[in-house]
Amino acid sequence: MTAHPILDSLWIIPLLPLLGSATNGLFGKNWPNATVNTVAVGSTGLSFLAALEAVREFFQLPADQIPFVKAFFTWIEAGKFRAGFDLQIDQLTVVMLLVVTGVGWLIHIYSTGYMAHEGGYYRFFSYLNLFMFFMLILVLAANYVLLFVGWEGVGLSSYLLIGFYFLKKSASDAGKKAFIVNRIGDFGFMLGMFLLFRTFGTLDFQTLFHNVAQQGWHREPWGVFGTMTIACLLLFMGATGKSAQLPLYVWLPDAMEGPTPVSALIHAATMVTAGVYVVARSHVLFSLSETALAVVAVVGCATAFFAATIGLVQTDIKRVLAYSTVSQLGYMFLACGVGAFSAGIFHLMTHAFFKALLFLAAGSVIHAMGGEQDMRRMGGLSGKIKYTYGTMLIATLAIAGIPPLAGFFSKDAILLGAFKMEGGHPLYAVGLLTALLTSFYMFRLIFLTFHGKARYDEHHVHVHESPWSMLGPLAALAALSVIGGWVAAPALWGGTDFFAKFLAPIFGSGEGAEALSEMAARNLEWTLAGVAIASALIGLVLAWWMYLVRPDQPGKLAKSLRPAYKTLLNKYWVDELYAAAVVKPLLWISRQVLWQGVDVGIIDGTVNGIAHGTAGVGDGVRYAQSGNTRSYAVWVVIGAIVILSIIFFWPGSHATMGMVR
Amino acid sequence: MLAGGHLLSVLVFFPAVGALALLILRGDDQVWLRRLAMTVATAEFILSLGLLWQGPAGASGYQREEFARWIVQPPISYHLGVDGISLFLVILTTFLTAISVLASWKSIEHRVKEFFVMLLMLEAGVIGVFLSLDMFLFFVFWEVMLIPMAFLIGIWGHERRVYAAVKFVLYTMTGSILMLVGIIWLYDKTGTFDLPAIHGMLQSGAIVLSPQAEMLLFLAFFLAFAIKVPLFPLHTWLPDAHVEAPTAGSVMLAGVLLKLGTYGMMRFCLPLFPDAAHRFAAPVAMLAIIGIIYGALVALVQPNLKKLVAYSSVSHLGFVVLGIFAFQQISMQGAVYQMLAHGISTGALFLLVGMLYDRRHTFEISEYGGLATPMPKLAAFFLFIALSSLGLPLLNGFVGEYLILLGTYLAHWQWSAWAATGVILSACYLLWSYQRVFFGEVTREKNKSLPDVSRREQWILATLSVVVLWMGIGSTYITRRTEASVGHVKAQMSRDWAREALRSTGTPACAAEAVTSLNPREQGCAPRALRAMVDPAQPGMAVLPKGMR
Amino acid sequence: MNGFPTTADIYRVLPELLWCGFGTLLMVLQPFVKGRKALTTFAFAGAALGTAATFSTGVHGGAGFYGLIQSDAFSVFFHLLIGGVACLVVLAAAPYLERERLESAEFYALVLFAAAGMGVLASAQELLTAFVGLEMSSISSYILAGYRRTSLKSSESAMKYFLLGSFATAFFLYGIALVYGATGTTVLEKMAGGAPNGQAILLKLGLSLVLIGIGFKAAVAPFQVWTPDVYEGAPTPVTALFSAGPKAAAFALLLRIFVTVPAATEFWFWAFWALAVLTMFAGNLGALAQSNVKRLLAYSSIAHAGYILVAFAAVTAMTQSGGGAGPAYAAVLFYLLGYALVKLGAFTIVSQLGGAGEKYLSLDDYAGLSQRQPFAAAALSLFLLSLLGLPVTAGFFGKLYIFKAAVNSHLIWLAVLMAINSVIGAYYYLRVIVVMYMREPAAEGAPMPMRLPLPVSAVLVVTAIGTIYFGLFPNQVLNFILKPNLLGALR
Amino acid sequence: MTPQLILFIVLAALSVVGALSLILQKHPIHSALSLIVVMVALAGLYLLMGAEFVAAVQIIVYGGAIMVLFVFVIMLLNAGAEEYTNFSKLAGFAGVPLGIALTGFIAAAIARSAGTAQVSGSAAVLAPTRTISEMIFKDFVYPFELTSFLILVAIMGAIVLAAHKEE
Amino acid sequence: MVPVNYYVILSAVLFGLGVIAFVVKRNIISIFMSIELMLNAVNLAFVAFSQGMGKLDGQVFVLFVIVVAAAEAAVGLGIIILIARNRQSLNVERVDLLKL
Repeated sequence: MTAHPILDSLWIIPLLPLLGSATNGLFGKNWPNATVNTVAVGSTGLSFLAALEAVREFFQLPADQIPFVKAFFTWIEAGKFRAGFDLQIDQLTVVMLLVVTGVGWLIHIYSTGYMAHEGGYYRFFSYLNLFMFFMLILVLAANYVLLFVGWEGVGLSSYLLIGFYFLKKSASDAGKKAFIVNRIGDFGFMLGMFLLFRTFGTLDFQTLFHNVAQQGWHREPWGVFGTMTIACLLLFMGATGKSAQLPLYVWLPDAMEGPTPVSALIHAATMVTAGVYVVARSHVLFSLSETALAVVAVVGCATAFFAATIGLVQTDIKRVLAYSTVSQLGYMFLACGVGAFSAGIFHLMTHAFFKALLFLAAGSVIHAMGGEQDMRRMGGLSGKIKYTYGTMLIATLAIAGIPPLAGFFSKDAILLGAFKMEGGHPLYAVGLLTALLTSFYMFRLIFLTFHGKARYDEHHVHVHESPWSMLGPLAALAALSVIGGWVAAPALWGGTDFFAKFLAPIFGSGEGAEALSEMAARNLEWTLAGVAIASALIGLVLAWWMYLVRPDQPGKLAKSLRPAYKTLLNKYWVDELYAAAVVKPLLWISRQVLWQGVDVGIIDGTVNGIAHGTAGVGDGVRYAQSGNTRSYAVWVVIGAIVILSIIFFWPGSHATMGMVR
Repeated sequence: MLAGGHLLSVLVFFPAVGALALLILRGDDQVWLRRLAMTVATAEFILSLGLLWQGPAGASGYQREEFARWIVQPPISYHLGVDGISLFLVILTTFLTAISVLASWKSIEHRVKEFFVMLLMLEAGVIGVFLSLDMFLFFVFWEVMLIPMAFLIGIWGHERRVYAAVKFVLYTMTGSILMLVGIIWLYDKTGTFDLPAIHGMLQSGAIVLSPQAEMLLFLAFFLAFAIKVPLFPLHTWLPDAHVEAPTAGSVMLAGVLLKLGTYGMMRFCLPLFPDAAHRFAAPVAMLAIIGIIYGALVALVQPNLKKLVAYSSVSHLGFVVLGIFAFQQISMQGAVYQMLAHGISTGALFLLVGMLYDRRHTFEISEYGGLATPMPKLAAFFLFIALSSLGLPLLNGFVGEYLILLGTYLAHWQWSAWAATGVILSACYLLWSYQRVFFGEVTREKNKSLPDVSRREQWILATLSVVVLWMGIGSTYITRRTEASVGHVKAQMSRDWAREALRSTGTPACAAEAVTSLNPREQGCAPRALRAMVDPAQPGMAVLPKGMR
Repeated sequence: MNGFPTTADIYRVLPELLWCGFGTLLMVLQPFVKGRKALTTFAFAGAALGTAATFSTGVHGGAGFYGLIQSDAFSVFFHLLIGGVACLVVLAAAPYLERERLESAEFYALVLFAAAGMGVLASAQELLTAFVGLEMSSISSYILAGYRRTSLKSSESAMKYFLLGSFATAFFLYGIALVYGATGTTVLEKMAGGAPNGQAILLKLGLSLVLIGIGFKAAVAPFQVWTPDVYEGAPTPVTALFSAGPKAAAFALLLRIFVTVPAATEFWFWAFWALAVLTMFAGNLGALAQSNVKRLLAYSSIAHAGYILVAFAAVTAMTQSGGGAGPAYAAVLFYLLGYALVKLGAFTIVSQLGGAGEKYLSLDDYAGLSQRQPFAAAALSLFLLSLLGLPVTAGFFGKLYIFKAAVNSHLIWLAVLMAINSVIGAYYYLRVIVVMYMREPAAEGAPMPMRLPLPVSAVLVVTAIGTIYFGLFPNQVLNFILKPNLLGALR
Repeated sequence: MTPQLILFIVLAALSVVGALSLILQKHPIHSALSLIVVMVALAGLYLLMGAEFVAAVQIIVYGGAIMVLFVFVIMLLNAGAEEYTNFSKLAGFAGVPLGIALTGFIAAAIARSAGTAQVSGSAAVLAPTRTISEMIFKDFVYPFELTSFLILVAIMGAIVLAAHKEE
Repeated sequence: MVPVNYYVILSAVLFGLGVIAFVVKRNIISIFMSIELMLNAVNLAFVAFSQGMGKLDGQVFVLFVIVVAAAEAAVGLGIIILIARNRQSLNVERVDLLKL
């Protein structure tokens, strides 16, 4: 019995969900829900426990054994290329592992309640477990190829889950869209891997990063497009696809077609953060290219603001959350971009808590409203579903960045990082503005949904609180959203800045750490924190004023700035733009030019043309065959003359001609 | 050991014997016809597995050879041999034949006897092509296998079957006759038809082909293979052939026959005419890339499901050709792997399409829709196979594509970049067609009551799915066996590769590295030599790693 | 003045003598013999005996009759070939004559005489003897072509064949006259030295006219015009004879002229080049649009003459560049062998399916043959594939050797043209196969005799087996025809 | 201008004229008669060359037997004057020119050959007939025997073809 | 004394006239006669050469030619009769059932 049984058989953690998925998928069709639950929730629960155990063992490992890499078997091998089924665990992985398994497990539990009355129950859980499997592969992978497996795999499961209600065209469209947009990102990701392999001859994290250190790559300054920059940008292209950043964010809002738990798990808590994870994982490379970092920061920042603006006017409760997710992901990238990786990961974690909570709560609301998702037909629910209301309020406070909840610390850390970075002030400003917008639209959501007078007809819709299977997870996540922040609370708030220290071995001794030392920094932090809180409060007040005090204001405002409003409402017409600029032309060209034109027209045309031509000549030859003996005789004479003239008048010694040596 | 020292001959002729046995059977007794055919096919498959026990896995030469003089003048010998490249292709053939027999259990009613006879003859011919090491023998089998295939299309096909069959034969024949001229010309220069012997002479420089001659020879061979693959401008026979062919025919056609082309390129074009191969690498790769994108785009807009799959083959085979003509160990191994993977998954796709056809007698996508409701199992299988075909990791499609792209990238990043778009497009056409066929409400009355997969079909599909999964995870089992042989092919080119590199770049060190070591640091450099050779004005040196600047 | 011929001379021409003798006997016995079977047996016996007698010529190799004829491996090969053809034609014709109610005796006699004539051509070493042999085969052929007196087509084909045939013969003869004038002799070996200076041009002219005469017999474009008409009109077994026999004999003579008169090779290369290309295209293109099987096969036999000419071009090219042309001769011989087998088989089937009065010759009558006559259909497809030149058939090796000869003498472009032609050919051969296998029989499908008469099936079995056997194991034949001194050997 | 030459010119002219009239005559019978003229003229030329035997055979076999056969057949079929159809464009337009071209070709080639040998008119140079017969029965016995079979074939052919036979 | 070439050229002319006759005439019999004309031309050439070279075999050939001509005549006239009987016309141009 080895010292750390689970670490030695790390594969057990991802394998459990896979088994669950297989079992449900193959045999679950005729099983009662209870059985399916046991399998699904059981398997994920077990893998959660396994993860906890693994983490416990991890903490006992001596520093020199970290990261702990375990090679299981070689998956692909050709020439000098080897991609193994190697799992590794280090601080970063630990964070992700806990988030994924924990939140995932909670959401499984929640789903048992939420999906209880849906068809294809077993199918749903099979997919959900499958997702868990791939997500765990993603975070545990010890090389880019295996990571890519998880990467594509989660894409697949999201495709399946978004299209879960496959009878609805919109659903299957959304699924397809998600997969294909992700593929576009993966295109870049693959090329990035290729370039890395070509440069360093390996794709294993440890060896690769080690080689980077070995070969002493100097940091490529801004504007230089060296190998490193290009590799990083290509990887980041993948990240933008997976984590719904500009310009590939379009799939995420549509992904809300899927069941709410899915939105919570995949499209808020875990999968969409994979991009951030990859960037953080490859920080060694990124930090060697200022350009790449800058791009990441700018894109993240822009996305954060952009999505937030759209979020302002959405009326579908889930879509608001979707855009907020996009926006928050932007934050994380901003963090990575400014080099505050640990802050990014920290926000990733907290966001997982409160955003999952938001979605689940929203789900509970929808559940209560009998499937209604439009906030304009809600209102005044606070009294009827107190429990849901409570949890959701906590989550909102958290995301809006009201201390001392989780969101505050993470967001504060990011803004701090942005501010500190040289030339980062514009980023900081935009970030701050975004924070204001965030708190505004979040509270808008709260007020529209739970306050004011009921805007739905009470006879048909009889609002009811959700079952405990759903409320339990809410409670758990609420708790996490409250206390989750303190693991990273800087000394400033009497915390130990544990998180940054914990991740220090990976990201280098954290940004915050040395900043603590002197006074100026401390004052700066105070001010920044104050500003942040202020902006959050402004947003809150604004929302309160517009939607509770003067409910007619929004309408007026919308009228007064109609164009802006329309633009936001239609999400800047990006989807339409893509359709008009890419999809339609592509289809047209393929159909009219390539298929009908080249294939049928030119190529087959030529071939058939030759055939017909030959046949035509054949007819000609036949007509020499007039059946008239006299003409035959003439033919013979002609032949005689031809032969004689060839033989007599052909120049020189002939045989040498017409030969190819 | 199975069948003593003559396993190869047994493999080649056992199906033919089975076919003769079938001929003896009474034509109307269909049950026994089917059973006998199935027995023969299965036995053949099991026999072919015997190859795996041969020799040291991936011994660079031929693991197992058989030799006998056949014709005195010109000296033509009966020379069979199997190496890592042909090994799995043979197994693939036997496997798919067995599957096809099973697949046409019900769907073939009239002239059952002839059908299975043709199928088995086809198998014999194809295996012969894969195993023969005597060019002449190779050509003989190459032509022989043509006829049964034409009959399969022409007799048991659909409406325009005759047109398709004739088109198929004429296309192939055009190429193969020129190849015959090439073979004879080569014989005229070397005095033998024996492939290893000719390799030896060319390697040792005993025979030196004039550039012009080598170019013509290369083209003569390449054209035949390119038509078979089919490479971009020569592909138009494929859609017709596929759409008209019966399911089993399509399976064999896509699964095995197309591979003959790529196999031929690896076996003949590259080792025999390295210089010409290098000279033509760029144009060929261009065609391959065009094929990848073009095939995918055309597939995207096909209203006919089977045609869609056919064009997807064009796209996938483009990857293989690209991998071969990147001249990288990795990419070439990827190419070999992709051949196998494509054989399985596209074969499976055709089976599925055939099953739909059996139920509704149409290939029009618009006729379907919402089939997931009446036939969930079929839908599940279809999705699984489609995913493997679009190269999802852990399924067979991924390994090949990834290796090809990776290897190609080492040599020519632009090629790889262009080709990689095919990965996006494949997702587009497969998922879109899948959505149109299986998702949504059932629109047509007829489709409401379609039966789900029968037990037999379920077994077929399950088997294939298992293989798909296994190939996706246990790829090393195959790649380790192909590695040495591929390396051998590459080694046979390297000599000239080095010369070319020297001539073009004049950086001996780099060129030498290019040949000797496969270390990726130099990997980047050899291609530069190569690229400089192909077209000196190649952009994109910027991304070359520092190590080389 | 020489002494009288020796018995060895008699042995050397034994086959011809036997054939002529049996021919005469047939005519003499005819009134007394009742029943066709006996006549058939007798004729077959005669043909077979003559073929067997080739052995004696082999034993007594060398020049005979003061160098008028030459018996060597070459002539042996052709005697065997021609004799075999005669035997098979006799067999194939038996049921046909019965069906058409035509006299057997004369028919067989004529076949035997024709065979004798061809035999003379194959071994003739002197032009006038060759001429007599040629006339012997031709005149018998004219008669055979018109053998179905009552049929318009038959008589017409006889007329055309006769008129044009004698027209060409006149050219041939005039050529001989000029050659004689140039060299003072008609014995090929004596011409080997070429003509005295000043007369060279006469020799050139004479040989060209000779070539024209032979080209006509061998259906070489542009002298091929008669072929389709005559082949279509003549009774099908006769067509079989035409396509197999005279062509072989004519090419034999041509070849012999080449080998023994080097003067000939010098200036004929381009003539052959052009004729080959012309003939291939004329045949294949003409065949494309044919709907009458007999006619289609006629065109195809033109095309094949073209392929053989490719080998001749190779011969000339090689003998020019001093290389041994042996393989090229071998190509011609082997090709003729495979070709004769195949054409015999094919026409036999056609004659069988033609039905009384040769009603069913159009392609549509063959629709769905595979169901009604599986054996015949299979055999016919085998023959067609052999004509197409697919492996494991004799036709393939024939084509292969010609390709090889062409490539050996660096006539790559000629080879490529030949390749293109093979593809064109593939199209119409496949058309027949497609019709037989892939088209359902017409509703009022031509009534087919459900079982083939014994002699016919015998012919088919022999030809089919031969086609495959020589396609798999050409060795013996090759060993035989690849003798370093194929001509003038056995001396 | 030796008498032989004059005689030659006369006979040559006669033969050519005969040949031309063979072409120009509409009625087969006239053509036949003009052909006979040609043959007689040729016989004369043979005599001029001193080949009496051949000349005799020419007159007897050709003039006598073959041409009589022709005339007989013409009578039998009482063939009228030929109708001048012109179905064959090729022959109609190209026939004569091409024929002339061919003639010119051959004649030119012969003229260019250095055949300066003189034909001695005196028949006494060699006693041909005996020698001829010896050659026929010794040197050329084989073709000679073959011709006998040839005749046989011809006879049979004539019978087979012309024989009335109603079934 | 007449040079051989005169005779040979004359034969060439006659041969050519024969060819022309063959092409020009419509009546089968006449056409056949033109063939005979060509054969005669050949004979003339043979005799001329043989006399020119003082070799006799040329004249032997002439005899063979004549014999063969006779044989041809028999068969040919037989065929002509056949044609005349089958279709009441001797016009060669009307005998074109077999074509294309």
